[in-house]
Amino acid sequence: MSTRLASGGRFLNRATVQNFVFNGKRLRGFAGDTLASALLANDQMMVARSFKYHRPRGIVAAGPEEPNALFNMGRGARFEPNQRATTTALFEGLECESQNHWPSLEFDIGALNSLAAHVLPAGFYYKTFIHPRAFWKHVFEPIIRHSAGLGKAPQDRDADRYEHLYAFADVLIAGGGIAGLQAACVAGESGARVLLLEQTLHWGGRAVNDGAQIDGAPAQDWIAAALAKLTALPNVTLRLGTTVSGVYDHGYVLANEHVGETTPGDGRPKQRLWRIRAGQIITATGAIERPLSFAGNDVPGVMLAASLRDYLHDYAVSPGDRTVVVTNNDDAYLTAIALKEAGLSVPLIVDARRTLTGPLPQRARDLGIRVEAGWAIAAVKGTRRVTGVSLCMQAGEGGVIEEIACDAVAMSGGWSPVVHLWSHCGGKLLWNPEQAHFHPDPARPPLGADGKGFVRAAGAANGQSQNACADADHAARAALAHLGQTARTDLTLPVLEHPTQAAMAPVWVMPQGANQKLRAKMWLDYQNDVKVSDVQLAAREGYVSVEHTKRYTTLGMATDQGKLSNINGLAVLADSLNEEIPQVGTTTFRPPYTPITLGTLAGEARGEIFQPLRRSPMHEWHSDQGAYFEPVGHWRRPYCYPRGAENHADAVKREVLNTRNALGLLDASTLGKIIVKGPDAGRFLDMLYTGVMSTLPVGKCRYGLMCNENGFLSDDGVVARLDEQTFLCHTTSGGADRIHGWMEDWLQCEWWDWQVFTANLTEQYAQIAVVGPKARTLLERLGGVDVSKEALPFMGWVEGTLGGFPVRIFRISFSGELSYEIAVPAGHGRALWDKLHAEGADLGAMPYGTEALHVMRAEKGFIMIGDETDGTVIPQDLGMSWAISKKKPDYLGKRGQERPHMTDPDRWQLVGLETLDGSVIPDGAYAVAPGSNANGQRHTEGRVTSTYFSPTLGRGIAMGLIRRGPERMGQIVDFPTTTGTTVQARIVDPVFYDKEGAKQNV
Amino acid sequence: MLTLECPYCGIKACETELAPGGQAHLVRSGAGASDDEFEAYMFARTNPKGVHFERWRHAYGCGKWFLAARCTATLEVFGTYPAQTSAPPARILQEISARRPDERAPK
Amino acid sequence: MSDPVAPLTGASFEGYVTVSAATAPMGMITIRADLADPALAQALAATSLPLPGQRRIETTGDASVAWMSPDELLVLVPHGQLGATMAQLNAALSGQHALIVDVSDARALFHIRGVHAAEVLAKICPVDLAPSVFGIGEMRRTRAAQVACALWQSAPGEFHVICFRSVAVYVFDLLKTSAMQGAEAGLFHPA
Amino acid sequence: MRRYSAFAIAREALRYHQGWERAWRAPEPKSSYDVIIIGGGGHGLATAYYLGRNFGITNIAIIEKGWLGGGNTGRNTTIIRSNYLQDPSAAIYEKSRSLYETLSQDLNYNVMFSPRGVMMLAQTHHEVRGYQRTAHANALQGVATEFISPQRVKELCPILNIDGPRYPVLGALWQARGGTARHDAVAWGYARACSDMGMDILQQCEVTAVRRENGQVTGVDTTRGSINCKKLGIVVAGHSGQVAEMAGFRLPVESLALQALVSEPIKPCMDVVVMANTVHGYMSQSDKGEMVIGGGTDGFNNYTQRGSFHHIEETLRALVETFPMISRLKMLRQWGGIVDMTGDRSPIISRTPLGNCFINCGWGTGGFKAIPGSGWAMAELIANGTPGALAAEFGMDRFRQGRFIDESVAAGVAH
Ligand SMILES: Cc1cc2nc3c(=O)[nH]c(=O)nc-3n(C[C@H](O)[C@H](O)[C@H](O)COP(=O)(O)OP(=O)(O)OC[C@H]3O[C@@H](n4cnc5c(N)ncnc54)[C@H](O)[C@@H]3O)c2cc1C
Ligand SMILES: NC(=O)c1ccc[n+]([C@@H]2O[C@H](COP(=O)([O-])OP(=O)(O)OC[C@H]3O[C@@H](n4cnc5c(N)ncnc54)[C@H](O)[C@@H]3O)[C@@H](O)[C@H]2O)c1
Ligand SMILES: Cc1cc2nc3c(=O)[nH]c(=O)nc-3n(C[C@H](O)[C@H](O)[C@H](O)COP(=O)(O)O)c2cc1C
Ligand SMILES: [Zn+2]
Repeated sequence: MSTRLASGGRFLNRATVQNFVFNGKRLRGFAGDTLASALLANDQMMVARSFKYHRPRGIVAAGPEEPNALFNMGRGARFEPNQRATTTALFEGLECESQNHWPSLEFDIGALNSLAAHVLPAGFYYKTFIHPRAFWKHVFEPIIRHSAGLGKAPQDRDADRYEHLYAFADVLIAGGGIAGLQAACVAGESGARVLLLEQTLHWGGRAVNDGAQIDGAPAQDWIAAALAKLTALPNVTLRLGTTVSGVYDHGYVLANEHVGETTPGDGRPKQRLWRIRAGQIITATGAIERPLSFAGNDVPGVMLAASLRDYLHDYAVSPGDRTVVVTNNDDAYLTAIALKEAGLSVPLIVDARRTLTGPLPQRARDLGIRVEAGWAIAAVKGTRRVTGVSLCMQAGEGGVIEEIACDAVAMSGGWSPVVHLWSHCGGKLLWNPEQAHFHPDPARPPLGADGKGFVRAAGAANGQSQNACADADHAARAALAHLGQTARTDLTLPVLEHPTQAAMAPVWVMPQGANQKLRAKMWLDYQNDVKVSDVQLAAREGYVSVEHTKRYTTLGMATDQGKLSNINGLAVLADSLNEEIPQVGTTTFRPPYTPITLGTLAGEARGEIFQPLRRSPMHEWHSDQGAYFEPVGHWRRPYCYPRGAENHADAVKREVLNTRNALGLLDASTLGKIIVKGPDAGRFLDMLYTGVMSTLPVGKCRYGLMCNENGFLSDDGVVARLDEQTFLCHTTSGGADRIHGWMEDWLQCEWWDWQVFTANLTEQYAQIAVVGPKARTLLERLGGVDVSKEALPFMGWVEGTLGGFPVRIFRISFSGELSYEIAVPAGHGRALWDKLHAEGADLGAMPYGTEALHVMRAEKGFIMIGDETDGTVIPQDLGMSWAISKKKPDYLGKRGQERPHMTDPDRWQLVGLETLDGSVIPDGAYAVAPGSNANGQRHTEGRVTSTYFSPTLGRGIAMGLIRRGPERMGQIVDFPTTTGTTVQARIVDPVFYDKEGAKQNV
Repeated sequence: MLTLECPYCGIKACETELAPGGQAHLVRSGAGASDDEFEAYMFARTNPKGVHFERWRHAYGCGKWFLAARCTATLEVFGTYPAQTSAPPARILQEISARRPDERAPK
Repeated sequence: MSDPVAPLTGASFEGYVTVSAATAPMGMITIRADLADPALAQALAATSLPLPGQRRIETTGDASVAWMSPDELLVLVPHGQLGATMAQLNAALSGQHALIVDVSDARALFHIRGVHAAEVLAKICPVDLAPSVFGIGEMRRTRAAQVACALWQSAPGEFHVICFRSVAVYVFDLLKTSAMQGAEAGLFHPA
Repeated sequence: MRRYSAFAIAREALRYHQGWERAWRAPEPKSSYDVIIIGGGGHGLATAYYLGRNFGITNIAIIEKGWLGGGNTGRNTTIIRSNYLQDPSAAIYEKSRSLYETLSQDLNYNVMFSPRGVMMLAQTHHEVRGYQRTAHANALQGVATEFISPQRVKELCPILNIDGPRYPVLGALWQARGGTARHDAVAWGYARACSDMGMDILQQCEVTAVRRENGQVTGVDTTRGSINCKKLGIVVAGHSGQVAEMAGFRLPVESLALQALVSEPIKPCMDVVVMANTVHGYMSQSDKGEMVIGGGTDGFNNYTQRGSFHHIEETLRALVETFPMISRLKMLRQWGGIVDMTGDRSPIISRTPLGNCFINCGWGTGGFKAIPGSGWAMAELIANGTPGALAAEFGMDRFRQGRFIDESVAAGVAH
C-alpha cells in the first residue's frame, strides 16, 4: 500500500493541509506536495488508462518524463486536459480526474482493446479497414477517432491570461542542479549576466537524494551556500518553476514560467513565456532514468527507482510496503537502502549483472537485503496494482525460478542525459557504451551566428554526473572565453563525492531470451502502448530507419516525447537489425522540452490586443453612430451607417442617393499620403507610375497607376504637385505602407544616387471627402478658402484656412459628383468632421461608408484595386492605356508588360455588363464559352469583377473582364450561377452614370 | 530566429524587427532587356545550400535596406553591409573564405 | 481655430508602473537629410539644435532631437514652437536637399514611469532594456508587440514611447496589460 | 505480395505476427535502369507507381538520400482539397483528390483518406468575394464546393468562434470531400506497391552528380555508386535547386522553411479541416487526437528543417482567437520542412534543357494533396516525353512568357 510516512519529506510543509478532489473523491495533501505525491500518499496507485489498450496505469516517475499520470484538471473556463501530476504543484481546491476511460477508471469498456491486443499490433490499421471503401469514413474512422485522444476538449473561453517577456543574457543556464548552480557561480562571479532557470520549485537537482557530498558535507549545504551567493549577485537572475522549452537559432531560447497556476483567479498571469537571447547556453539539465523492459513493466506500482527514492525523501511517501528493486546498475541500490532505512521492506534486489563488485551492493547486503545477481523479472503480477513478481535468470528465456509477493517494483535501466536542448538546434550526439547512453558530442555543437558552438552541456546532461561540478566549471569557463569575458581564477572548485558506483550493464530486454509472448507484454512507450514486440515487427516489415520505426509504431510520439522510451526502443531496434545502437541513431529532438499551452505561446495577444486595430481620428464618432465596420488592412472603416431598422443594403442605398442628390461626407483618412521630395523626385515618380508625373504643374493633381516588375497593377491614386521638388502621392488605404516601402526599396537599393527623400504622412492628416451637389455650398459656409470652379477647378488643389482649420483641399472625385477632399492635421480631424456635419445638417449632410463609395465608383466605371485587379491584371486589360506613357523609355512593369502573354489580344479586358433582366450578377461569376477543355472543365471567357445593385439606376450593374471585351460591345454573355441558373448580360461601356462628367466638373 | 546587425544603426536586430527581401546584387533588367535577361532577373535565383547574399530591411528600426552574407544550411552570418553596394565587399569575402576555405564561391 | 487634440489625451493607468498618454500634442518634426553632411550640422546649429550621434536623443531646454537613421532626425518641441521651429529649419536648410515635415499629428506619445518601467516595456519590445545596457539618452526604434515604436529613457525609471497615432489605443492597451498589478516579473528589480 | 486484410491480421495474430514480410525490398542498386526517379517522397514514389501501372514501365529505381517519405511528405499537415481557382490547378488537384478516394484499395494499404470536409473561412468582405469567385470557378471545373453561411460553419465546427470581435466569420468555402490522409501511409503504400512491381527503392542513397552527354542524361552518381538510366525524373521538392544545379540548369525556385506543430491529443472535438487565411492559421484534428496546425513560411532561404519561432507564435495567436478553447491545449512538438517556392507559387511539371530529363517541383506549401495527381501527370510526361493535359500548363516556359498560374489572387493560400 502506498502511504505517507509519519515524518520526513523535505519539501513538505505539514502545517498546511491542502484539500483536493480526484475522480470525485476528496483527498488531502500538504503544501509542497506535487499532485503525484499527494495521490500516492492517498494510495492512489492506478491513475490512468493507456492510449490504445486502455491498460491500467500508475505513476512511474517524479518529473516531466511521466507518461501516465495525466489528468483533466480544473473546471469550466479553467479546465485543462493532460495536466501532468508529477509537475503540478498541489494547491487547495485542486480538482482533477483521470482520462481516457468510460465509464470509470476502474471499470472501463475500452479495456476490451487489451484483450484484442494481439490483433492490434503496430500499424494494424494500415493493413485493415480497406474494404468496403465507404466503411472507412462512416464506420472504421469514427470508431478509431472515438477511442483516440487523452483528455477532454475544453469548452469555454479561457479565464486565464498569459504574457510574454523578452530577456537577454550572456550566459543562460538551463537546470538548477549542482551543475547549473556551479556554472552560474563561475559565470556570475566573473561578472557575466547570467540567467539560471530551473523547471521544478527546488534548487539542487538530484544530488541530495543521491547522497552526494560536496566539500565533505552533505550536498544540501553547498547548494544553500551557492544560492546565497548567487542571490546576492546583481548580474544573476534566478527563476524556479521555469522550464527551458526550446533552443533556437542564434541563441534564441524559450522558457515557460509557471506563475499563477496554483492560485487561479488571483489576477496574475497563469504562465509567462520568456523569449531570451543568450550569448551562450549551458544545458545542465541532468539525466533521466530509464525503465527496464520486462513483462508487465506497466502495471501500476512499477516505478523508476530514483523517482521512488524522491517520493520517499522529498514527500515522505512510500509507494509500497514491500518493494522489489530491479536494476542493471548501482544507483538503484540507493533506493533499496533508503527504503530499508525508512523501515520499509525490500524483499529482493534483482540485479541483471552477473557479478556485483561495488560497495553499494555490499551495503545493501549488510543491511540485510537479499540481492540476486544475474537474475531478472520474468513477469509482474497484478492488473490494477502490483501483487508480486516472478523471477528468472537474465541470461535465460524466462523460466520462472521463484515468485515473490510485493506491492511495488523499483526499476532502473541506467540513465540518459537530457540532451534535448543541446539537440534542438542541431547539436550532435555520441554513444557511450559503458554508460549505454548518448551524450553531447562537443566537437559537433549547434552553431550560432558566428559559426561557433553556442550551447554547452554540463554535469549529468553531459554524461558527467559523477563529475558534475568540475564539468560545469569547465563549461562556464569555456562559455565566458567564447564571449570574450575573463573568468575569475580565484574561485575554488567544489569537491564532489558520490557513493562509488560500479559499471552498469546494458540490459534492453529482460530476460535476454524472452519469447514473443513475453515481449508482447514489455512496454517501451507506456502512453502509446508500444511494446518490444511492436518494434521488432516494424524491423521485420522493413520500417528499419529509426524514423520509420517511430512513425510506424508511434514510439516516442506520446506527450512525454519518448523521454522514457526512446533509448530502450532504439536499442531493441538495433538488436532486431543486428546493428550497433549508434548506427541506428536517434530520432530528432524537437521543441518544446515539455508541452506548453497554446495560450502561453499566443501570450497577451487576445481580445482587444489580438491585433493592432488602426483607428482614424473620427473612429469614435463612427462607432457612436452605430457604423458597421469593415476591415481594410488593420484599419476599420465604416462600411455603412444603418439607421433605425435599416439593413445594410438599405443604408447603402440611402447613402448613395443622398450623396448624389445632396451631400455626403466620407472619412477618407486612411488613404495613403506619401511625400516625395528632391531634385530627382519627378524622374523617380516617372519610373514608379506608368504615366508621366514630372510634367504635372504645381497646384495640380493627376491620377496614376503603379505596377510591379511583372507588369501587374499594384496600386493607384492621385498625385498632387506641392512645389517644384515636392509631390504628394495618394495611395489606397491598404497600400500606404507597402508603397512607401516599395519607394524606399528602389531609392535605397537601385537608384541610390538619385536625390529623393520620402516621408509617409498618412497619419498626419485626417482626410474628409465632401461630396455631392451641395458640397460647394457647405465649404463656402465654412469660409476662408475660395472653392469656386475658377479658383479651384477639377483636379486642382489649394491650401488655406477653412472655417478656421489649416487645410489642403483637393478637387478630385471618385463618385462622379462635385467633390472636395479636405486634408487637415489629424489632431483637428474630429473637430472639422463635427463642424462639417453641423454646418451641413440643413443641406442634408450625411456620412457615407465604403460600400456606398464602391457603388458610386462602379456607377462611374472607376476601377478599384483589389476588385478589378487581383495581381494578374495589367493596366492595358483595364482599358487604361491612357494612363500609360508611350514616350517614357522605361517604368517599373514596362518590360514585364511586353511579354507574349501580356500582349495577347485574347486577354480578358474590362467592360461594363448590363443584365438583361436588371438583376445583379452574383459576385465572382464567370462567363462561359461553349465546350470544355481537355481536362473536362467548361471553357470560360470572362468574369465579373464588381457587381452591385445601383440605387441611382435602379438596376444591377457590373464591370467585368471579358475576352476581347471592348471589341464586343452589345454582345450577350452568359454567367451561370452556383444555384444552376444563368444570368445573361450585355457588354456595354463601363461608365453607367454621367458619361460626360458634367456632374463632377461644375 | 536570426539576429543581424544593422550596418546603419549598429544594433543587433532581432529577426522580428527585420523584413527579408530575397537575393542581393540582382541587376535590374528593364525596358529593352532580352527575354533571357528579363526572365533571369525576375525568376532565376541562386538558391544555394551554402553562402547566400541577401537583402534585409531594418523595418522596425531605421527603415534601411542592408545586405547580408549568410549560410542557408547553418544560418551562420558572415557579415552585413549597406545596400548601396554593387558586389560583396572584400571584407565579407575574406571572412567567408577564412571560415569556409572549401566552399565554392557563390555564383 | 480649435486646438489640435492628442490621441487619448492625458489618459493614464496605474498598474505596477504608471502609464500615461501625453496630455497635449507635442510638436514633432521629421528631418530627412544626409546627417553626415557638415552643412546639416551647421543648419541645425543655426536653430540651436545639436546633431545627435548614432541612436542618441539630445535635449536642450525644452527641445529634443533624436537620431532616427543615417538620414533622418526627429525634432521634438512644445507644440507652440512648432511653426517657428519649422520655419527656422526650412530657412536654415533652404537650398539643400532636405525634407522637413510636421509629423506632430501622426504620432502618439506615452510616458511610462516607475522602477519597473523597463520591465513593462520588455514584455512587448525585443530590446535589452537592462539598466547596464540601455542608457539614458539612447533612442531605440523597435516594435511594441505588433507595431513600430521608438523609445527612450530620460531619467532612471522614466521611459517615453512614440508610436503611430492610429494605433495609440492598441499601444496603450498593451502597456496597460503589461503593467497590470500582479504581473511583476522581477526582471531588473525584485518584484 | 501478401495482401493486407483483417483476415491476414487475424491469422498472423496466432503466431505473434512473425510471418509478415517486408513492405518493400531493400535491394542493391543495379547498374542501369530504364528510369531513375530522384526523390523518395510522395511525388517521386507516385510517379514511379503510375509509370508502372499506366505505362508498364517497371525497370525503375527510386533513389532517396535519407529514409523514404522523410522529406515534406513526412512532415506536412495533410490537408487535401481541390478548391483551387485557376483551371490548371483545379484540374490536377481534383484528379489527385479523386485518386485519393480509392487509393487505399488501389495500393492495398490503408492511407486513411478521410474526406471529412475542408472549409476556408471568409473573414473579410474581400475574402467573401474571393471565395464566391472560387465557388463559381469550381462549379465550371467539376469541383464540388459551395459557399456556406456562418451558421452552417458553426454547425460543422462548433469550437469555432464565429462572432469574434475582430474578424467575425462571414461565410466559408466548403469542400465536403476534401479532408486529410495519413501522410506516412501514402509514402509507404506507394513504396510497397512499387516494390511489388519490381522497382528498386534505394534508400540512404544520395545523388551527388547528374552525368550528361550531348544534352542528354546518361546516369547519376550516388553515394552508393554510379547508376545509368535512359530517362531521369527529378522529384526532390526543397532540394530541387541543388539537383537542378547538378544537372546544369537553374530553376525559378527558392527553398524556404515552413513549419507545423501538433498539440497533445485530446478527445475528438473537430470533425472538419479549417483554414483561416485572414489571420493565417489552419487546423485539423488527427485520428489520434492531436490538433495538427500549420505555421508560416520564413521569408528567407533556409535549408535547416527548423524555421523561425515567431511564425509559430503568429499562427497560434490567430488560432487561439479563432478557436478560443485551444488556449488550454499544449504544443507537443513543432518542426519544419523545406518547401520549394516558384515565382508564381504554382508547381512545375516540365521538360528541362536536357532531352531525357524531367522535373517535378515547386509544390511548395501545398503538394501533399497533389501526390497521386502529380505522379499520374509526371508519369505521363516521362513515358511520352511530352506533357499530357494535366501537366500542359505547368511547364517552366511559363515564366518567360508571363503566363503565370497564380492562386493567391482569390484570397487563397496553398496548403
Ligand atoms: C510544414 C508543412 C506543411 C504542409 N502542409 C501541407 C498540407 O496541409 N497539404 C498539402 O497538400 N501539402 C502540404 N505541404 C506540402 C507537401 O508536404 C509537399 O508539397 C509534398 O510533400 C512534396 O512531396 P515531394 O515528394 O515532392 O517532396 P518530399 O517529400 O520532400 O520528397 C523529396 C525527397 O527527395 C529527397 N532528395 C532530395 N535531394 C536528393 C538527392 N540529391 N538524392 C536523393 N534524394 C534526394 C529528399 O530526401 C526527399 O525525401 C506542407 C509542407 C510542409 C513542410
Ligand atoms: N547515477 C547517475 O547516473 C546519475 C544520473 C544523473 C544525475 N545524477 C545526479 O545528478 C547530479 C548531477 O547534477 P546535475 O546538475 O548535472 O543534474 P541534476 O539532475 O541534479 O539537475 C538537473 C536539473 O535540471 C533541471 N532541468 C532539466 N531540464 C530542464 C529544463 N528544460 N529547464 C529547466 N530546468 C531543467 C532539473 O529539474 C534538475 O533540477 C549528480 O550529483 C548525481 O547525484 C546521477
Ligand atoms: C500530421 C502529423 C501528425 C503528427 N503527430 C505527431 C504526434 O502525435 N506526436 C509526435 O510526437 N509527433 C507528431 N508529428 C511530428 C513528427 O514527430 C515529426 O516531428 C515530423 O514528422 C517531422 O519530422 P522530424 O521532427 O523528425 O524532423 C506529426 C507530424 C505530422 C505531419
Ligand atoms: Zn537600422
